[in-house]
Amino acid sequence: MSAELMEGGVRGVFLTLDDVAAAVNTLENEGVAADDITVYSPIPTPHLEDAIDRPVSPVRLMTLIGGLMGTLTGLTLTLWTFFAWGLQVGGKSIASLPVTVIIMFELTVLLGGLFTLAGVFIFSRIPAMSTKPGYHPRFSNDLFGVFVHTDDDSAAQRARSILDRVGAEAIESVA
Amino acid sequence: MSESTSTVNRRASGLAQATVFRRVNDDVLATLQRPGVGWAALMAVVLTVLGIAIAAWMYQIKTGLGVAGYVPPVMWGVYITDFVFWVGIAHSGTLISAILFLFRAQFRTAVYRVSETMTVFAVMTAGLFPLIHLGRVWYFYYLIPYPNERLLWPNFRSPLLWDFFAISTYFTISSLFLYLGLIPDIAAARDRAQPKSFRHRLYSVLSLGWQGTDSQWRHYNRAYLFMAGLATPLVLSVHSVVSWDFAMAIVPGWHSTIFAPYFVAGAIFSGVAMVITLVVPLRKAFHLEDYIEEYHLNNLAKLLLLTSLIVFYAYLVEFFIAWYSGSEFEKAIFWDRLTGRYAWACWIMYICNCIIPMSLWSKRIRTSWFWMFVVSIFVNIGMWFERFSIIIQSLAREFMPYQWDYYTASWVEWSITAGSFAWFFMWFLLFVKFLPSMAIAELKELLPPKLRRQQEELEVAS
Amino acid sequence: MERREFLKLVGVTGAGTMTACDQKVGPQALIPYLVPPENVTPGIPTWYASTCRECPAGCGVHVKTRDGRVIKLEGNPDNPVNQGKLCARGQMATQRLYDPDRLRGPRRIDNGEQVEVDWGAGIEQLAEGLRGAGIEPGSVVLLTGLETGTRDRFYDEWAAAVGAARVVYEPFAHEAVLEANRRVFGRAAVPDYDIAGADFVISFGADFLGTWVSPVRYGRAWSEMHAFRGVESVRPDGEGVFVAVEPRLSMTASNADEWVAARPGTEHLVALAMANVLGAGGPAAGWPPARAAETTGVDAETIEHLAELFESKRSLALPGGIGAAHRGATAAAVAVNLLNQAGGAVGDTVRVNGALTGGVPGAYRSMIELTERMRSGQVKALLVAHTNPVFSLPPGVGFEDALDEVPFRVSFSSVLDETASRCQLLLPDHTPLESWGDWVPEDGVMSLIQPAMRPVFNTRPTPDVMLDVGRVMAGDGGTPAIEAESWYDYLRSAWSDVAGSERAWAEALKAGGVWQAATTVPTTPAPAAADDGLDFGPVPFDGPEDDGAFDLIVQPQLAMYDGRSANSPTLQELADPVTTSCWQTWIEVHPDVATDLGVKDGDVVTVTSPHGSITAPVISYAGIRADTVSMPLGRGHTAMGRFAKGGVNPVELLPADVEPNGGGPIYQGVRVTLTPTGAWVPPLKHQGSDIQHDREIAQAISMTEALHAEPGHHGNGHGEPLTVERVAEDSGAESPYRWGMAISLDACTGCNACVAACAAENNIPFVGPERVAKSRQMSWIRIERFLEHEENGHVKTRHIPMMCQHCGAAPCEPVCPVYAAYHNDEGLNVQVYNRCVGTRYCSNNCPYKVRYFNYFTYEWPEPMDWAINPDVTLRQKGVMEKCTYCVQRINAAKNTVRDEDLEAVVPDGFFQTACQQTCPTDAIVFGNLKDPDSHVSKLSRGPLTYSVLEELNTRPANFYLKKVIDRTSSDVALKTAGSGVEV
Amino acid sequence: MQAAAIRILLALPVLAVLSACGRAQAEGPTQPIEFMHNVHVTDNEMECAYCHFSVDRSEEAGIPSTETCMGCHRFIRGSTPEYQEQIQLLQGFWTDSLPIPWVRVHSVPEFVQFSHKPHTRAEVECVECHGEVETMEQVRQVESLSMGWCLECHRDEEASDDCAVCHY
Repeated sequence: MSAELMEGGVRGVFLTLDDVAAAVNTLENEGVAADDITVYSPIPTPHLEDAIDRPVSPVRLMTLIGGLMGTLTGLTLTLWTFFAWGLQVGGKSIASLPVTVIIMFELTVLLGGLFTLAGVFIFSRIPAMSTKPGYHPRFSNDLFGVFVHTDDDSAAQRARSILDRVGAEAIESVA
Repeated sequence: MSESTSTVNRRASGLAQATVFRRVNDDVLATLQRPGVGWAALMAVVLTVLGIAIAAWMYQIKTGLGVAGYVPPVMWGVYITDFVFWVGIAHSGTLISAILFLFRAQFRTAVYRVSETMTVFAVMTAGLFPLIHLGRVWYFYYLIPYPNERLLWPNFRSPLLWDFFAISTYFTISSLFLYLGLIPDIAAARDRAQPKSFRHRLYSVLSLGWQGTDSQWRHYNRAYLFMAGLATPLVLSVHSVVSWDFAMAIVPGWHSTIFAPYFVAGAIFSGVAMVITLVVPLRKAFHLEDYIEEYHLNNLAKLLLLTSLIVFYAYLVEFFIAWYSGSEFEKAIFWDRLTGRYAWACWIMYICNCIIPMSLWSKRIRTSWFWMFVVSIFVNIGMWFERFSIIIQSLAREFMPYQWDYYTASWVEWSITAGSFAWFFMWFLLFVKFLPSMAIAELKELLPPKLRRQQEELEVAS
Repeated sequence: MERREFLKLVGVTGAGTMTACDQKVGPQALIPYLVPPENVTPGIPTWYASTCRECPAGCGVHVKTRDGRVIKLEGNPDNPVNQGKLCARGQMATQRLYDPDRLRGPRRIDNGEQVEVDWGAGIEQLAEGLRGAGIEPGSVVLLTGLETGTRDRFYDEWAAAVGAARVVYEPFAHEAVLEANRRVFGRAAVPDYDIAGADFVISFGADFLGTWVSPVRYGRAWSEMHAFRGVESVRPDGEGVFVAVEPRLSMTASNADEWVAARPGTEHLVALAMANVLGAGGPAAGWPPARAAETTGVDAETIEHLAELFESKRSLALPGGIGAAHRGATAAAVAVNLLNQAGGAVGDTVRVNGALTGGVPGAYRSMIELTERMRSGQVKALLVAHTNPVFSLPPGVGFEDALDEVPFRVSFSSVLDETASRCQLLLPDHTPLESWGDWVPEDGVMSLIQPAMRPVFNTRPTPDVMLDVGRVMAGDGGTPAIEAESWYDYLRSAWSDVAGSERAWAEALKAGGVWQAATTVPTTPAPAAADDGLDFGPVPFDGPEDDGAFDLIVQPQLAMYDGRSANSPTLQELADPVTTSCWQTWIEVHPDVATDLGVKDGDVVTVTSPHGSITAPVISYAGIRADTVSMPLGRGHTAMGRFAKGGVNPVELLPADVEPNGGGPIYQGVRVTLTPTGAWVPPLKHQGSDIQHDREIAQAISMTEALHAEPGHHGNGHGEPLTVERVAEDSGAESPYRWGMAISLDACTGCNACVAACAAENNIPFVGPERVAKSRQMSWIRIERFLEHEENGHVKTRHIPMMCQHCGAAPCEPVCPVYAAYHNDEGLNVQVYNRCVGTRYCSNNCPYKVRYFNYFTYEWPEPMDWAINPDVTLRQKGVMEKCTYCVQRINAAKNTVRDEDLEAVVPDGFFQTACQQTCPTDAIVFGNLKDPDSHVSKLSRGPLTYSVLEELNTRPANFYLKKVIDRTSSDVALKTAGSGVEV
Repeated sequence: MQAAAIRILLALPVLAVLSACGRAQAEGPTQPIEFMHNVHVTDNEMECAYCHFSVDRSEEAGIPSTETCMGCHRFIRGSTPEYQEQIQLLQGFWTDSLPIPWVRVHSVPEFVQFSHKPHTRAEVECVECHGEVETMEQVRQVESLSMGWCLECHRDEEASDDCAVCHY
């Protein structure tokens, strides 16, 4: 269960990705569950992934499945239609393999691509109707944010203190 | 003490970065301000031309393909020329964005959004021509493999069907790739737009509620990587398939194994040229001088020069093979290409594609916005005529001397050709006004030199 | 008659003919017969034997009708004249039947306005006019075209009865030949030339394969004499040699082994000189080869060589044709007769018995006289039938103006031609396909004409009209001049002695006529007096003598003949065998001359003769002497219909004077100057490049090699030669058929009959000049004609019929994205029109370029669409089409044999494709390559076999048999104009 | 222009499939005379080929000539007023010597070269394609007559499935 689904918590605002990484690591060391932490970033975060170890995205699996399905569809579609009505053209054999390869390739790429995108949608929970309270418009602009989901005030307090300690620019609780 | 200073420094640099980030958002999203008179005027022109073209097409459908200039044995004319031309344009887009992404080429960031959109719109344009050139377009669905009451399927042996698959795949993938890249930037646009305003609603929908959380970025980065991975072979394959429309035929002048690489190179060549043609005015119009700089231009120019050389080489090889093959028909075709009734088209192509680009050896020209614009225009023209002379000249003097003849395009073909440009620019104009034409997030990730310098200055200042 | 009326009477079932043009599915009218006609089953063709009247040759035809409509003509195999073959014009007779511009009923013309009248009124007015014309002899003139047999007799009788003088006029009446024969053989007829029997045929300008006397019969005969197929040749010895002596390489000359390009008007001197060599006296004595050489431009040893050939072989010399009708035409024809006599041909290859009734003695002179009488007001009433003098007479004759002097003018023409439009009363006759009649093409052959369908319009047989007039004039109680109920009764009684009984009559109708051995006609040879008053010297031409001027040859054009066919769009679009141009009147000039004048094909020049001046586009042609230019007759109509408008009429350049001895016209007798106008029009040439560019499309082999060549396909050096057996593999293993063709280039004369037949059979549309200008003509089969320039300056022609090759490995098939083109079990390359989406990729990929695209939805003007063959789908715009090997006939044949036995295989020769069926020289043979004994297999296994563009390995099913050149006997180089004789 | 646009719309595959399958009719067209096959075939036990005379000889099944109808209806005036009315219509056509403008019920597109003969020779029963006409008061099309429909039968019966059998 990723944090975005839950309301309520504390949000710390940061200036750089390094600060964010530091913050996240400290939080986790202090025993905050990884699932309760959400980072908001205006830029792609390949480094962050390494900084705060997170599992590799399963999207690649989707790509694989899609690709394979494509290959298979290509093969069956061409071969099957060849035999559905064996019309002879150009003195060639009814079924011609080089042709199937081309169609297979195209469909591999097509389905592969579609599945990949589907993957992104599914795993990163989009399309979403609205942004979550933890989010702030400036997170798409110039600032980074770390949102810690908290169930009760004590937890909130702890999060605040940690965020403060790692030098958040601003800390506010979100309901 | 020291520790505190270091924190101070880090904070300073952080603040500096934030300022620059803000600036990026401001500058890029500024392009989305409400359209000015110039934009409207352009749009008006474009729509008029498009209107004429649509009328012409309707007339052609009603009356019959005879209103085009076809003169047997030239059964393919300007329409297919346009088709190949636009598919070619469509190429460098994905090349720049996908391949250069995989190669981690930095200069890509500033221009890849433009080239990707160019790709998508160019494919949208190219895709129309196979329909326009059909004798009975109202039966185009015979090409689609779907279970039907005739129990009859399309013929997968036909290069035209490969085309059908290649082009539609290419269109889907490049659109998705473009859109994927757009999502975070649309989110940025959303967050800036007036709440409850039309644009806000529009962007909210388009951004799919993107928030840039760590997990979103995680999947996003993966997906982007794989999309790039898929797109790269696709780019190369699509124009190869297009080239097979010709190479698979026995027509002398078409039937050649070099066509696939030759066409791909040509496609990238024309594509890069078109990118330049688009970027130069865009940069001026939207004051993006700080983002698109000489070194971008220089790199593009180098790419142009390289591909020009490859294309040049391909031309020479064609002649060599024609001579080496010993086939009378091949020899005759290429001799005629140089000296025959269509020689003018052939020479235009040599001058525009081989001679003029040689000027790019000079850095002065490579880094001159004006000259690069001029050169790119010439290359576009040259590449159009390359397709023209390959397709039409080869057909005009095929195997049977009895049938030799001379084709000239009719007003219908010319207006539809003009219309195709209108169609392309219509979409492009819409795009620059409604979607960020540079990749905000990635610009921030890898700041262009100018802004990096600015950031450093800011740090020092504090 | 209105279409609806027509339906009422005949009825039409099925979507075939009714909704041929639209493809919509849904409710349509379904009109049954009121009373079913005898032996007519809807959907099954009914055939009527009749006679073709497109020219005086009178070939026998079988008329194919479907649902009461004539849809095609085919030669009647039993008829001795054409033996089942037909020429292009015969094939297109349907377009004259269904001519949309035909007169749809009787008309009166009041000061230029056409007023419809009913037949009663029309006949009244005619009778009135005749009464008014008075009775002094010659005040009434009945002017008809050439008629033979019963109709001829009827006209004479009727004319006599109403006190009218009868004048017969035919533009191509062979006056000179008739006169010469009268002088030499004592009979004014075209003798029975035994071309087939001769070993050596030399023609002095006679276009006997194209337009002269009886082209189809001569074509067949020529092929028997000359066509060498290696196997199954009529003359396996290959001894047949044919030499043409004429200034222009006409279609006929283009099939000669040697073309001797004598100066215009001097051809006969070659004949005389030859006779001289053979020791003939009389006029020949004065013309030793040396002297002839100077005048003719043909060197002496050539003449001597020809003479030797003529003597050593069984020979035949043919006298000048229409194009050679000059002021010395009679002398020329006599000279040829003398040659025949000297060479012992007379009575052997030249037989006066069984002569052809192809001509009219002194026809032209009689027109001059008639014009004179008209001008002097002696003619009070002029009745014109089946001839169009206003168009075909030189304006100098003044016939048209003289018409004004004739108070009462009546036309029986079925079209509103130039002459008819100058008449006051139009009483249109049926076309031959709608009427009764007969024709006597030669002694002993009586060919019947019977109506194959109800009249399309409200027309009436002229003889019936005349009978009615007779009754009217006789008044109540009076006895009409000719006592016959109707024209049919008259005909019937005329035939009483030949086919009296109903049975015999029925037999005759079924057979298409009665053929008897030619009755011996007494002839009185008077060779001594033959040359009385003849000047055998070179012929005078009007006009400037200087080098800037050219001798003009005005010759009949194959498709147009004398101009009667000009309103047939398909014939208009037919490629001229010589220039491949169409739809216009061009002027042929030698390439060097074109260069001197600085003109290219299509540049319009003003052609000026002492008698007139017209403009025409230039077409440069290496097959004409550099001091000569040539124009085709038959186009340039000012009336007659929408399709006849194109071109100009070269008779405007011709002198009015009469050839003094024969009384014929002067088609060759003026010198003209050419002045470029600066204008350009599309040359409308079907052919792109006139030469082969060494592509070995039309191949040839010397007779010496041909005689010793090993049987079988020799290939082209690359890979395994394409044998019949290999091609036979290109069809379903279990299928008994692999359809294919063997086409003999040595037999093909380029007459284009196949093209017309194909158009008629397969509903191939005409596209019109503006589209021919864009090479969009649709002919599924075409005759490619290539000029071969030899080192010694000779120009030789090769004709090759080109149509879909039904390749075993067809490049057109795999590229079609929707399987519209594919290869079926019987080896056919099938094109499925309704599947075609029109990518035109197949056409790009067809190396033979035999696929044709429908750029528009082409339609025939009502009622021409009645000739549509319901067995062949009409093609919509955006669809590719091509030769199908007449798949409709293949399917019909298979259905027929299956009636007896479902397993039965169609036997060889059970049916023919349209092109094969009509080919006068049997150049095209179609059949089953899987049957080793089939005619096609045998021919294709012969020694001359090759495949076009074999190196592409398309495995074509069309085998071609090489043209055979360098006949053993003609090895001495004959001096021809070739390119650029100094003038 | 408009027509063309509409054409393109119609060309959408979905519609194509529908239009193909939609050819079978709920009720046939109204004929100039309310000819009742059921009366003739079922009640009076007439053979199809009596009126459709050329069905086994020609591609056309043949529409009876008015004379054929009159052969019986000179004498048969009809048992009920309705029948009489219709038969008088027929006699009207006959006396005015006008052809009866029947409305075609079954038709294939013009590019299909269909022939009855081979089918009757192969002993295909009329009902297999025309439905139970003998029970119909007003003849209607019961089968789709689509290409797939033809093909399936051809393949089941091992008749040829070569395109050139019907399309040329």
